[in-house]
Amino acid sequence: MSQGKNVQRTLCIIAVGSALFWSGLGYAMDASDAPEVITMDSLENHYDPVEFNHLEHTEMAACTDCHHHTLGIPPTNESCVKCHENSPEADVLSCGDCHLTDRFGIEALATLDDPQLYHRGTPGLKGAYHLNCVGCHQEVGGPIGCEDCHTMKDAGKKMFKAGKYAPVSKGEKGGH
Amino acid sequence: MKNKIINRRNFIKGGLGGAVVASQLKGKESQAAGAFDHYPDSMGVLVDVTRCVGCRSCEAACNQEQGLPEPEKPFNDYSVFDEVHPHGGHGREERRTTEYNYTIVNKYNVPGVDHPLFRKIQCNHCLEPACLTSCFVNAYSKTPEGAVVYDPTVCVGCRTCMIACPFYVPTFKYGSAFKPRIMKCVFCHETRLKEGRPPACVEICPQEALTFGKRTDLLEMAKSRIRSNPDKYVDHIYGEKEAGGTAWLYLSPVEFDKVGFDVHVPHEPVINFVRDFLSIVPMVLLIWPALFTGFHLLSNRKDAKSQHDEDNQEV
Amino acid sequence: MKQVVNNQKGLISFILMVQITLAFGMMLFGFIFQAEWAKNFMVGVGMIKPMHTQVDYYTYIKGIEYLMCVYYFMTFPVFYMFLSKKKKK
Amino acid sequence: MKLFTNNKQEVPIVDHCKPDGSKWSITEKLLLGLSFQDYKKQFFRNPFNWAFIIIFLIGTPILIERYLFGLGTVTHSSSDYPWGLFLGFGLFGMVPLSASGFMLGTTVELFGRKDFHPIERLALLNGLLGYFFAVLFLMVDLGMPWRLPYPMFVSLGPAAVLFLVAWHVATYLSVQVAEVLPSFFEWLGWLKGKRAIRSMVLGLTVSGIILSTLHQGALGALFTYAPGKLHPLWLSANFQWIHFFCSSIFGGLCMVIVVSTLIKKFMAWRCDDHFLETLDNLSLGLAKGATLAMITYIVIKFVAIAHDKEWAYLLTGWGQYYLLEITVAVVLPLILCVWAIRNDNATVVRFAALIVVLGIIWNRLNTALICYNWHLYQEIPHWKEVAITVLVYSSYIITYRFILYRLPIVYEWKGEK
Repeated sequence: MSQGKNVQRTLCIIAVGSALFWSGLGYAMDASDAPEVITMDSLENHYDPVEFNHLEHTEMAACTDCHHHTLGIPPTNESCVKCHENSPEADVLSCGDCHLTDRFGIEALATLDDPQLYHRGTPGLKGAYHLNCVGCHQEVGGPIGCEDCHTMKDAGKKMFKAGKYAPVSKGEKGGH
Repeated sequence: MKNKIINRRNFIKGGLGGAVVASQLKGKESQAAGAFDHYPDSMGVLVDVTRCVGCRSCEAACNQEQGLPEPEKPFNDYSVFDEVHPHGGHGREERRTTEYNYTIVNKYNVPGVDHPLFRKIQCNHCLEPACLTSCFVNAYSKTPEGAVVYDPTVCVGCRTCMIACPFYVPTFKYGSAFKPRIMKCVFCHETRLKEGRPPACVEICPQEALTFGKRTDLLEMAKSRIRSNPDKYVDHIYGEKEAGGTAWLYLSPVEFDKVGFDVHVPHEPVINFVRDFLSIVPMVLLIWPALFTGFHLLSNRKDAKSQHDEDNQEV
Repeated sequence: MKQVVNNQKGLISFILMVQITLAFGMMLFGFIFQAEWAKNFMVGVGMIKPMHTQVDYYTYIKGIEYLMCVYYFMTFPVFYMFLSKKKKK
Repeated sequence: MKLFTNNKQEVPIVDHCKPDGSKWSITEKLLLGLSFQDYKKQFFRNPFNWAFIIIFLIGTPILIERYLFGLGTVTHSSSDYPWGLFLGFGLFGMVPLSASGFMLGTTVELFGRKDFHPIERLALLNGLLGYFFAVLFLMVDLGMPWRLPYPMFVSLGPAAVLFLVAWHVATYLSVQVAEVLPSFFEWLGWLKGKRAIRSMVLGLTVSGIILSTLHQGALGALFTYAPGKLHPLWLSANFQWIHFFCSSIFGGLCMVIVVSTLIKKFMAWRCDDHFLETLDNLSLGLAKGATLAMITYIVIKFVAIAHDKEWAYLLTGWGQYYLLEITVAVVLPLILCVWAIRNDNATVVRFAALIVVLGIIWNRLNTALICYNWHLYQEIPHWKEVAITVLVYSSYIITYRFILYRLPIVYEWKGEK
């Protein structure tokens, strides 16, 4: 994936999670309506933002591979069909609209107290990305190493004890 | 639960004799049956082995959060998975938690699975912790939030907790002569869990292989994952029953022993194995004095008789 | 000389026995008549309190059991000595 | 020692008064009536002392290393094997061999079998020293030995088995000190103290039985914390404590037989005629008691296997090892003892007792080390761990000998009692 090579930043670069942009759209979409590049920066603490070439991926995968039922296309998964067979196109489209950034925050966990809630195991945004991306990349042979997509920032290197923070001595490991 | 406590206290304070008796009996019934509620709102983590990709982010985050010593190799060095770890000719080959790391991810190449599987190890934070019950200075406690925490200021360094832990979790700072202590995962209790935040490893995990939540919710989630993907998971939640239940729960795509879990861990709290002896103790303490004094009186009947004849004041 | 010592021992053990009997009597009285202070006492020493885990429960019951044992341990010799003395005819 | 046996007139002190009627001073009593020069001479003449000197020269620096640089530098104790030789041998091995104190205390004081009196004090001393050095081994092994009183006074965890061990060792050690004190008071000439202890003897003996029962049992019960780790054949959650208690009975009795044999062989000058004359019969008597415990032990060990339905394990390699242990350590000495008792053969009894003593240590090492983590890997103790163990055990022997030389343990005090 040679992202960043022929990227044309004519379209606005949208940070994921900006529901505002999509909320006004009332018509069925196809791939051409989608943004070309999406910048993902939810791991900005440790990694530089990732420029996700959306356009390129629309050529390799079906929309529903990522946007499960939100496009108005009937789902195929048996358990989804039970409820969503006739679900119309969703108001929201971006991943961050359903997949919370702060998945394990107090508020997010409190929503589980609602016994009516069906989708209890919805992964957070980071989880959704990685589960989907890495899962697919494993199947099609895309890059799966962390640093294949993410460039580590200084803070990341500090945490991973990598780069200039790499351990010099062999640590103080005894025989145990 | 809080309501329950308050209710019970109110009953008592209310001074209604009947209410007191009722609440006592109620408490007695539930406790005698061994039905303890285990802090129903306590938190846990669901570890999904199918999701883990072995990025070691959790190890790195833990090291930073807990201020642990520098590792031998950077955390993005994946050669550690293939290292063989002999301890000077002895010791287990697999990596395990040590006094330098509270958590470890190990790689398993399972026959029939086309990609390696990874398993995270750390303290499972039992509902009935064996370390706690084996500790003779009460250095461990189970917090209402679900963590099993350790107090180094009272620890004597007897290491019985390491004998008792069915998961081989606690480790000891053998290298320290003056300030040794037990080292083990504390669920980030002080820095995070207390405030309701997930531990560092959960927060960093990119794959959401670690799901943080109330243990009761997690069990439900785990069951629904198994139900909706019966081909993907083995129908077992490791930690639901193991050692009487643990706060950390695991789902695996293959039989658990193939990814390094000890499947022989008994499905009841370790204290159940010790209970028999513990109940004997007060009986010995209370019965032996009279029993053996009685034996003495019986076996020295002749002496007693002659003494009695001489002078019944002397014993 | 020895006689005096024995008499003293007898007196001490008698006083102790009386005290123990009184203590038990008070408790019994309190429990039978559901006296407020008996409840307060039970809450105070933790005889009535919520338990969440079996391990905490064991720490608690064992603590009380061993205290009772220690108490009995101190009483038994006194009891035995008291038992062994006969009034001089 | 040659000095004593060769020159009969220098037979060591058994009385407050010298042959000329004047009193021995404490220093003279300590030096066994020898001049300092003579004492030194006899000390270096003894080859055992040279062995001890070598052991101390090697062991002491290693012991200092342990306290300066931590357990990690001298042991192979690890996260998988928290307990090594110090506890496996020093605590679990030495304590059952020290059950002799309460056994003979009970026999003589409680049941009034005065015929065992000549060996009672030896049994009490054996108990005291065994426990004391077990505590020393514990002090070597504990991570923070300076916190030893914590479980008693600072932070109490009453549900723990080790809590019982701590309290029982502490109280039983005091009881045993009190039980051995009369011989010390005789030697010192402080008869008031002796009388005070004698007046409590029944209480002390009964406390001894209680504390021993629970303490020997608690050491066994410690392993019930590791149901998944210790091999099932060596672990019976229900009966472990009684296995340990029962085996400590014949272990303690046989230890007295072994020790008395060594005393008769190497320290005959110190024994009085009464001790030497009755020893054969007493050994047979002790062995008789031991056989009762041994045959019980064999049966309850198999009842435990039946109880946990572990017969299938007997067909494995571990099972063969288990049967080997039972056969060599218990069945064989049982047969020897029975034959010897029926034939009044004290020599064979002594040999059998030695097997039992080694067998008890073997069993405790099996439980604490060899069959622990049976599904993981085997741990081999560090050589420095062995050196420290030998060092502490040597101190045990030296202390034992030091006391036997002086206090009226195997001889009757001739002065006023």
